[in-house]
Amino acid sequence: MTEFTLQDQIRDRAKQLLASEQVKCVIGYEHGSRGQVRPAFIHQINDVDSLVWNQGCTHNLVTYLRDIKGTFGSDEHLQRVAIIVKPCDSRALNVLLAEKQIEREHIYVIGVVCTGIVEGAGYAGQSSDKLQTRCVRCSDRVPVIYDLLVGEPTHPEITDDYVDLTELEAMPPAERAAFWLKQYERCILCYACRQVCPGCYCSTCMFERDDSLWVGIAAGVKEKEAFHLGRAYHLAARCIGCDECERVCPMELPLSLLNHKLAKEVQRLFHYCAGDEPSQSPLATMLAEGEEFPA
Amino acid sequence: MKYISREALQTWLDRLANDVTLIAPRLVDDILLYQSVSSAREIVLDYTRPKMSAKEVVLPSSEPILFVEKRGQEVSLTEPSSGAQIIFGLRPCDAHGIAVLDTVFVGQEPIDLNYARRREAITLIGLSCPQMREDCFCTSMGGMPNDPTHFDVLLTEVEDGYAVNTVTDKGRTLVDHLNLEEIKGEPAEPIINETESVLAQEHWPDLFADHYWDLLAERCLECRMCAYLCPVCRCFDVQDQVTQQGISYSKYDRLRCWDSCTGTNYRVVAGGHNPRATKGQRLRNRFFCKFHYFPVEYDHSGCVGCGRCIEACPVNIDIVEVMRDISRAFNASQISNASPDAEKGVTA
Amino acid sequence: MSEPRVGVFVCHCGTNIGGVVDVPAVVEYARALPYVAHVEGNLYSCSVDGLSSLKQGIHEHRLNRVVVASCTPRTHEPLFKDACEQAGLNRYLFEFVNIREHCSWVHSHEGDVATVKAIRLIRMGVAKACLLEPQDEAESGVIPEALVIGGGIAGMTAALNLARQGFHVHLVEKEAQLGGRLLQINRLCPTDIEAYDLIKPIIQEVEDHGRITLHVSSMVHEVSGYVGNFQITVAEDGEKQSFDVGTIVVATGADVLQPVGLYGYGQFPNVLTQLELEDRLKAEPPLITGAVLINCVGSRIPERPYCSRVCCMTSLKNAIQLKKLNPDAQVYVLHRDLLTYGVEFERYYRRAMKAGVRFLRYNLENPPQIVGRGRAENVVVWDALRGRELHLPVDLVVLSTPLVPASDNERISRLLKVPLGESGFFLEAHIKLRPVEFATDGIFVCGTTRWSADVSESISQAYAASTKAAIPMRMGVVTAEAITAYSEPSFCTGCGTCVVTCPFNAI
Amino acid sequence: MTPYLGRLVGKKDLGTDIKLLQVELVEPNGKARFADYRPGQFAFVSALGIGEAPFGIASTPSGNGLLEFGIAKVGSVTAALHSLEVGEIVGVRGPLGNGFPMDEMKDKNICVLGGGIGGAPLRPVIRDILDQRSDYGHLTILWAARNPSLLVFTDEYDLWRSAPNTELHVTVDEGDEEWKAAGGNEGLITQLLETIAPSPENAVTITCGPPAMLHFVTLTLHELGFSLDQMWTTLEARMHCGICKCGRCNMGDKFVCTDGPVFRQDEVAGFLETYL
Amino acid sequence: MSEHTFQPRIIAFCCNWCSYAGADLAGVSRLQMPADFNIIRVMCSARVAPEWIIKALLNGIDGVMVLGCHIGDCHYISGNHRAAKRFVLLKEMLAFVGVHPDRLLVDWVSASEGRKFQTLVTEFSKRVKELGPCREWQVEIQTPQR
Amino acid sequence: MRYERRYEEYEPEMKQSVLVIGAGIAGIQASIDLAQMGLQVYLVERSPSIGGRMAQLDKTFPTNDCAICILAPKMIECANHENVHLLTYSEVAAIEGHAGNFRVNVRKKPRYVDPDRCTGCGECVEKCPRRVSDEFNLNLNRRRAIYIPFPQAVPRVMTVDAEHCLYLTDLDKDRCRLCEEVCQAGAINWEQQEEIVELDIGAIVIATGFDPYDASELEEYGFGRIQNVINGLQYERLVSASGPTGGELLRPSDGAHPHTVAFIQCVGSRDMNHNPYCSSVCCMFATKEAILANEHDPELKPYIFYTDLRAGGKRFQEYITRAEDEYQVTYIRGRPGNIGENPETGNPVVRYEDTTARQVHEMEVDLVVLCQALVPRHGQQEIAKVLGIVLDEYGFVHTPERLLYPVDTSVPGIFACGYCQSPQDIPDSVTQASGTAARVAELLCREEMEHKL
Repeated sequence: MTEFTLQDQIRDRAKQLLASEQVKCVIGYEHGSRGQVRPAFIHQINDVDSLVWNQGCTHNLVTYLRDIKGTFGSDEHLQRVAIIVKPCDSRALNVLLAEKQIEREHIYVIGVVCTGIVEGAGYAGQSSDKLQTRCVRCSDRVPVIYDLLVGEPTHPEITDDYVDLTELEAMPPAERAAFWLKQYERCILCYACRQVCPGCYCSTCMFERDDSLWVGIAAGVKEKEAFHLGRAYHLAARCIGCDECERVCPMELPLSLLNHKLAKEVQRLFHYCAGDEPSQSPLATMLAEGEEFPA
Repeated sequence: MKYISREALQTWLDRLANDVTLIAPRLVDDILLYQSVSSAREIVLDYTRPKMSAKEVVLPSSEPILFVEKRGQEVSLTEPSSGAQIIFGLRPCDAHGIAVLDTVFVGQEPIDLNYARRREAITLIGLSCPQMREDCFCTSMGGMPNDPTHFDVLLTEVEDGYAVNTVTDKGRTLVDHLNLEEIKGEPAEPIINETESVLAQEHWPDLFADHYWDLLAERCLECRMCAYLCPVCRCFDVQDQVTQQGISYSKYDRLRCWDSCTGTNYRVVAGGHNPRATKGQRLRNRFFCKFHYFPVEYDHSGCVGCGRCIEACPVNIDIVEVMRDISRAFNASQISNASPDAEKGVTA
Repeated sequence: MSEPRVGVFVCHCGTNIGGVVDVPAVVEYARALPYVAHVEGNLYSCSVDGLSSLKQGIHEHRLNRVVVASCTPRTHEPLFKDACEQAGLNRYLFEFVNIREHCSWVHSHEGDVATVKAIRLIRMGVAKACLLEPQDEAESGVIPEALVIGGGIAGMTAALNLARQGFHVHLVEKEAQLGGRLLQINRLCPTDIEAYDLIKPIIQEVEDHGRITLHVSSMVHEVSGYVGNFQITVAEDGEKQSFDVGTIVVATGADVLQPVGLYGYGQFPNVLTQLELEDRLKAEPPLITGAVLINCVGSRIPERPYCSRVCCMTSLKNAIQLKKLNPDAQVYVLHRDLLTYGVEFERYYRRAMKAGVRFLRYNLENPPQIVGRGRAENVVVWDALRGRELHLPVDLVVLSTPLVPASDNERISRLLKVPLGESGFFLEAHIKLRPVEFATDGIFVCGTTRWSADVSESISQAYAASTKAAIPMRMGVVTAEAITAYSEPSFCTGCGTCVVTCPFNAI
Repeated sequence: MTPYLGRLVGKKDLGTDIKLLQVELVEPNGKARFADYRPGQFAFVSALGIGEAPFGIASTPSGNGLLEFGIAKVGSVTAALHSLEVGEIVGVRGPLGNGFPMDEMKDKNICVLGGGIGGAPLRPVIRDILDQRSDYGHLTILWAARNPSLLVFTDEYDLWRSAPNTELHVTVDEGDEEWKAAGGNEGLITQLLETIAPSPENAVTITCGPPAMLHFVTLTLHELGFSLDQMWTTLEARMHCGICKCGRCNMGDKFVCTDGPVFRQDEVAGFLETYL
Repeated sequence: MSEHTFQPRIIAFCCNWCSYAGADLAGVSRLQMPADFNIIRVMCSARVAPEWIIKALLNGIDGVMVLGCHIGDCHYISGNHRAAKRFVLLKEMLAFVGVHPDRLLVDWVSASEGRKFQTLVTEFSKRVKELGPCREWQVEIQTPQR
Repeated sequence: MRYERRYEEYEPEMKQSVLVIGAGIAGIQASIDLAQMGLQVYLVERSPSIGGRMAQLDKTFPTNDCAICILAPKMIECANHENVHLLTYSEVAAIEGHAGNFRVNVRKKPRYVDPDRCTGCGECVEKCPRRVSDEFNLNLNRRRAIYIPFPQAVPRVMTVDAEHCLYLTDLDKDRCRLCEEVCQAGAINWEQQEEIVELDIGAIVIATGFDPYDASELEEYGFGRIQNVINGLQYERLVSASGPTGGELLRPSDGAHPHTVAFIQCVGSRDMNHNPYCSSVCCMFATKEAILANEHDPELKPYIFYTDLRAGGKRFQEYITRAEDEYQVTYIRGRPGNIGENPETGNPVVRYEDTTARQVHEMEVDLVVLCQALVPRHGQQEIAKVLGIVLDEYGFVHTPERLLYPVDTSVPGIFACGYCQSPQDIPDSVTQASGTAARVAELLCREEMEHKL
């Protein structure tokens, strides 16, 4: 029942926004083929009814703002885009706002209170009733930023126990190295993890520059590891944990482990959680007065 | 038709693994891939479709195609050599893919010597699919789950063993000395999906300027994995890499690696101009390539219906759905040419 | 840039390097490195001989990159860069390899190892040299005009000095009258001259000076640009005026703490601050029989931990004045530590004692108490030396309070994008060696706006600031070092992190 | 995919950042392969260790026996080629592509339109025509560049002008002092084309230049009455194999490397605007 | 490579203003130390990109030292603040992928601390020797392409 | 104002050059500023290297910045500036003329080393057999007779100490000359003679700095008699990483690590028997030294005996608070009456009255550091005589109109900055140094600018 109402609210607002020409496009979700849910770009009121909201809406739509950056009109007549965000996605908006990739007034944010996305969402025939790991440990069921909130705010008491990391953390270093090398060996350098990531918006990825100083054309495991470690580090204190990179990886690399580990350490070292505020990452700022060299 | 028992098959595979590079489906961290195996035990026989196609064997994701050595002003060029390989357990769609690649690389003059050399030394032992997966559509692309056409040898599961269909001489030399028994019953027909209608290639140009592609591309992430997983996509990039450099002695490798037309910079020329500047143009090329350019150039579809891209696409760009959209639209003549940003060239 | 042709010059440095590292072997090795077109060993690369063979090498072998392997770049890099330049090679196409401090000297017992390491270091140097590109040092002009903000003694001194040097100066003062804090002050130690007598001629000269444009009753409203070319907008009663200057001196002064609630201030009419006393001394000198002057009122306490440097002397000065008015008066100075540093102040202290001013130390745990009905009648203080409590009858209590940051500081800090320190005074570029500069080029600070200072110190600082402001104007150009970062437009995503991160506001 | 080795025997400036490289093949195989090539064909030139890139061949087999390439410095390979010194070894792979159908053009009036570095592949066309002058009709050469320093083969102008039944017109988008002083043409090649207005009667045009130039020249020719099947052009595309394998250079269902680089406009018109 | 012959490869990034001068002082003072490190001079410890360290450790370098000015002494005011934060996090990440955290040393060496420089290098070299090679690949010497 | 009138009396042509006497931090700063203003600067320094007292310090208060780290770049900048002409190992011999047009003779002492050839490699130092006590390290150790005073010295040129060289002093005229033998650059030149350099100078800046007051004048403190009683500058060298102990805090008697250190303030200052004035910097440098002591050994207890705690500079009081809170520094108000020695341990015993508690105590400590008064440099009288300037009763340069013209001496055209004119710390010296440049510019540059504008 709730889902039905949420979906209706989304559609209602989408209609209003398009009708009043407040926005030129609503980025949301629709039913795709083979029972999947997929990103939808609604330009016309007639299409609004294809918008859906359910527990299969796994995609982080904030990524698409990268494509339309720079297509907004001048301030005289703001061409805005509405976007539907889950709590986790909304944090990506904060990251992009802090990094001046989008301007708040260009984006109409429809925030949805989320009860979790199921595993296998986004792929045909793989849906289950089990919630995704990120959702199980998600305590932010309300988006951190929105113009319209859809759904009743709930604040479950969940603290991230980082349980997914404990096994690896307990391994001896050599074994851990072997584990990761085995994973990276499989990588096909398709860069899907980067493409889907809202935080990876560089026009030219430094790992794909023509000078091949970083990742050479010979796709050896060194190159792959350098890419993944580099990318993970670039996302340190910026990754908001939507785990899309891991979802899209065709070779099923456990990419989010590394991101999650970094998030844990950023939390521990800097008491900072990416996306909570549209604020600069602690890695870009000075030590505060009296703050010790972290260790 | 001959027949090989499960035990005999194991023994045979063990011996092949010993003699040559044997590539077969095996589990790597729970992911099924065509990779080299050292014994038959590693091979998974009960599977539907490995994550990656067998393209990697004939056209590795990154390979040296030329070695350059420079001593003083003396330059010598060497081409790489290639050893014998057997791919076992190949599905018909993947073999079909290799066949299409063959058409591209060796079926048309001038041939790609590097590819030819490697391909020459590869023998394909196939394994029929008992049934198609939900996202499989090989039958729509002229294939069949038990199509022996592109193999040297095709095995099809029967009770207690496998029917052995020896297709080529290459296959025959491999199988001949196995002392196989005649098969008792015919293998069961595979369960197949409904055939999709594919819009005839000559109609595709009419859809070139359609707005459809831009709309489809809105959700495309340009992640390129569809091309990398595809058994047919063969675009590559070539770069030189310095391995040693000095005044008196230098060594360079010329490498080629996969590339994909959906990537942003794929067409950018040295001066910086990108003729395929929009995502819609790039995605359109992908489908045009498969269903129009390939048929025109090679008389073959550029798709074998393996369904991998459908399975893997994180945003549900479903090639079957695209085919259906295109056919439906064409047939209903509903596709408009109204898009202002896709103006045609001088003919418009 | 054409294909690199690297010249490598390996220095023996007498036996400093040559005695440990097998230089001929290193030279041989370097010949085989990519892009290396010439290698030679020198006894001393930095000697006249060495430098001329370097220049010769550049010409003979058409070198377009030079690597010198010798000692530390910290001392010798300019020398070799100059030599390259003299030979017609852009100085940024030079790379230094340190095989003495970082090799032969620290591995002096292991010649083989040191040789291998020297080879490694040179290989790295050559690889880097190949990637070097010629750089130009960007120059931009400097407008020979300055802005001085604040018309107190520091601001006026700076303005006058710059004007006398020949520069045009805009002096902005927010009050209608020039003179600043000194207008409120009676006399100045150590000579006890009247403050107004000191500043009157200065004000006169500033007002009359042909190269000083005065903006009184004005505030700086907008600042943009960078060293050499700042655009300034000044608002006077809402009327705006714009002009351009090359450099800026900030001399906006400080406030004096009002000790509300301390020692009966605000409660008893005869408890005054030093400033109020000065006012009285100027108008109608009070005739008193007993006065207590209390120091460190509101300073050196946890919420305002600093010592304000000038209040002790003010106390002494006014104690002497009171004593002068009535030599029989009992004048006490209650202090914690008496800050009469240096020659003159210590002498002044002795003069005060000679004049009969009594000094008593109190501590923070046991501060003086002011008692009285309606007015302060007695000051009760613990005399540690005698070990008993003293009751001092008073008809005047004077509180010495510290200077505090001016209320305007935050506004000016934002306007000029220069930082304030933790106590709210402006933060200089380096507390020791760049006391009147900001980290931002072209903006300088002097007087009490930086930190408490007496008249003489403020004037010293004003002169220093005016030197700093004059330098770029005198040079006529500012040269940006070629190692300055730039943004590669094709890679820039405009995330703005560099802007936030740069402590110099250079972006 | 393996190049023939060649030695750089000559290197001269054609314009700002444009050089003419002269290569002598050293292996007999290579010499044989390049014994006969057609105007409009191209070859990959390798700066060993940096990479290879395709260039239209600017010479003719009838010339001095050297392979010549006009190379503008636009990327890492071209920069490396520019920095090579005479005597150094390069790789050459080719000849590739279809080349201009010179036979079909016999007896026709020919208008050659070249822009900047796009003039390089047209030079053999002009040479071929001049070599067998009587086989062809009237030759009009329209030569253009953004500025005078980018005009190529200026030292051959006299040769071209002096040939019978041949005219040469040069223009630049923006001339420098010297250019203006000498009274040189200023303006786009399309303006020049409109002024010269060659007749479409029994004529063909051959164009090479940047995409925008191609587009507008085609439009102008169209207005002058030329039909698409009278227009020939040679196209540039990012390619890595030159033998229709790497899949990159397609323009619609045509591959620039093997179906081209020379196309008749009607073959590619639908794709031309953006080179899809 | 056997235990006995293992010679670690160490890179020491030294900031131009303090630690490079500290290394110079060590030299001037003739303080002996193992030779298996190479110094790369950078303008500031914050100039050292984490990617460099990742790349180094994955490409045959066994240990990386990043030495800057003491906190508060940075020539660029706050560069070493960022370095301090950055590398502590990098260490955690490297540890997580099985690169021993001791392979990355971040410390501050002033221009007067030649002896500290010697101690750091000596101890770090010893520690890295104990840890053995970081990655077992064959090391290729690459000249950057221009 | 005052000068406005007075300068006009002089001839209009002002020499565009400045003589700076003394190359400590004040002299260096003044030289850099003047040079950047476009004036030719002749920087005369009596010792072989520029750097002055600051080069001897370990750290600086209140930031604990390493002194040489921040000084050395300034030294190099100064020496490398095209407008600065270094005259090290030189003294001003004679001056005549007046503001805007002085004629100056500078006496260059022979180094016996050709500065153009010497590369500073230091091989000669290793070979030199003659060891003499090292004044840079306050005689805590010994240097050779051919030497550079400290590793970062500028210019990095060797100097033969003629007073001690075996060859020059005839002690070993026949044999030695080892330095000459090992020098591959051929830089040793025994023929060098004293040289007089004549300069035309527009203005003069004096920045000669200070000497430590000889603490042995205060017999009660036992300096020079009790081994473990040292002075503040010696202490700086002891804790400095480039000092004689490599930065390890070891006391002189037995090389042991001290566990308690007493710092005694106002040794010879604020004392009518010695120097009545306050040296201005001791409270802070003692605090710094106490902090460093505790940093070297967190178990070490520093005590500071003081009269008045004078922490009037920016962030000074906070520094003292930190010393107390974080570095276990104990401040005791009182001036010790005398210092004895425990004959068994060599420990000094400090006798003092705690004036706040009004009790007499004895404290046995491992090391005593006397924060001695600082007095004008020796030779100041002679320089003053040469320049014709007035000194005050303590020998500091007199600045007659101190309030308005804090850096102007009694002679027009001659300016003074830094400790030589009044006790002050580094920032004040640097400020004054820059200030003198403004005054010099006012004198020498105004005409020029007026033409320009």
